[in-house]
Amino acid sequence: MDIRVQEAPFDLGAEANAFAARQVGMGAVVTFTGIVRDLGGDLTAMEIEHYPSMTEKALRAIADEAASRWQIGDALILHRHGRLAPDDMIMMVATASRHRSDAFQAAEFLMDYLKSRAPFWKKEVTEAGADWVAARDEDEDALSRW
Amino acid sequence: MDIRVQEAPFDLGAEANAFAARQVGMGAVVTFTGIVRDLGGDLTAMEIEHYPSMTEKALRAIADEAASRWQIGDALILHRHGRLAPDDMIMMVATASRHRSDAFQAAEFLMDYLKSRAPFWKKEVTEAGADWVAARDEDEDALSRW
Amino acid sequence: MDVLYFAWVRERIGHPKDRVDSAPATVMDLVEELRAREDRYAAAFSDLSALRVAVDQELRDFDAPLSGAREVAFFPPMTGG
Amino acid sequence: MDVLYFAWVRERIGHPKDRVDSAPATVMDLVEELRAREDRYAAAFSDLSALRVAVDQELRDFDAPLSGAREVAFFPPMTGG
Repeated sequence: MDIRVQEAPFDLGAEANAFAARQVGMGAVVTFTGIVRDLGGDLTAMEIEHYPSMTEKALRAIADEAASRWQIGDALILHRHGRLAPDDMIMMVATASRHRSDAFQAAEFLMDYLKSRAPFWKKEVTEAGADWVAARDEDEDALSRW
Repeated sequence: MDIRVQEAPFDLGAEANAFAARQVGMGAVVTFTGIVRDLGGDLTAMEIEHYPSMTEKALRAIADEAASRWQIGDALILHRHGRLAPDDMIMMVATASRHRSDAFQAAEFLMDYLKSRAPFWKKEVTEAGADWVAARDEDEDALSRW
Repeated sequence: MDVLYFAWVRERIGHPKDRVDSAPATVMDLVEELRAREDRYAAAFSDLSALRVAVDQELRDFDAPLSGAREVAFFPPMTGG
Repeated sequence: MDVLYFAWVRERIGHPKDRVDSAPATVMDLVEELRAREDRYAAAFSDLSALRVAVDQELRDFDAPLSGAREVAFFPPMTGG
């Protein structure tokens, strides 16, 4: 398990290649990458606050839960905090498994839990001001399927 | 839509980065990569045969079907043929969407259809001989959920 | 029309392609004609549940009509991905 | 114990951290104590359904006991990913 919380940008391609290269006997690798969207056309920045002493602990608990539910050989969770620009990559997860179904499901599970159970908060900054992104009911609802 | 069938290796990282970089307004990018597994510990090569005049047509039809079912901004299907070694990457798909759920579902759909509806056949070569990989019932069954 | 074989169907028959100039009405009629050719054809087509067929590069059933078809391909269930 | 605030809870209260040396029995008792401090606390804690709480870095309910707790954090629903 590789859990990283960092302010610095990351290179999806380099991370995906390194993750795939260190797998042994895994036939399936899934990655998910989240990117800052400029929905209103006026986004200046996305600021991500987190709770440092809790974050890695929460991410590790989510990854351990995924590993207990699906046969995954490995998982990566990488999440940025601080000030991001539109089109910047916010975070990524990667999972490896012998079977594609386990790799997909574990990655979706990680994402659903990251959305609503990891201590990150997003704030959208536009010229008109700044607003905290509200949690969406459908993200909370997504947890009920697991 | 980017559909490629090739004998040459590909670079997952470079493909993932290029795919993510060309998306506009997509918050979610999912990739799946299939890797040659050496299940018995004695695999010399994996030979992949395909039906050239049908392959791209079939892959394009699968990608179009995915685009009609989910809101995806883009999709990539890249599949190798010829002689591969253990740990070589066989194929990858990538999907981009505004929403993570669409990106995940479209990628899973592409994979399920690639497994059973795209004209590729795998042969495992060991020192003891060579055997065509049998289609698995569970791969056929996986189609029924869509 | 051209008749193509892939994977173990190709190996069992011994070559990748035949030319058929009769005009079988359906895939099944073509199969019967091929089966009558030689033992290795009969062997390759002995269990149709183990075979798939494409007509002009589209997957079809064995009762599909062949009028106007230019290329028919026989192969085992696909194992891509 | 240390009491931490994040996102708009931190902004509404005006600082990221308080020290509480009384010994509230539950999270709810701590909330009542904070509400009584100043209007901005009362405002921040006016709608508990909009808040989440972690005790020693684990998500808990508002009726969770606080005996032995060293750090309590209040924040809105999380929006990671």
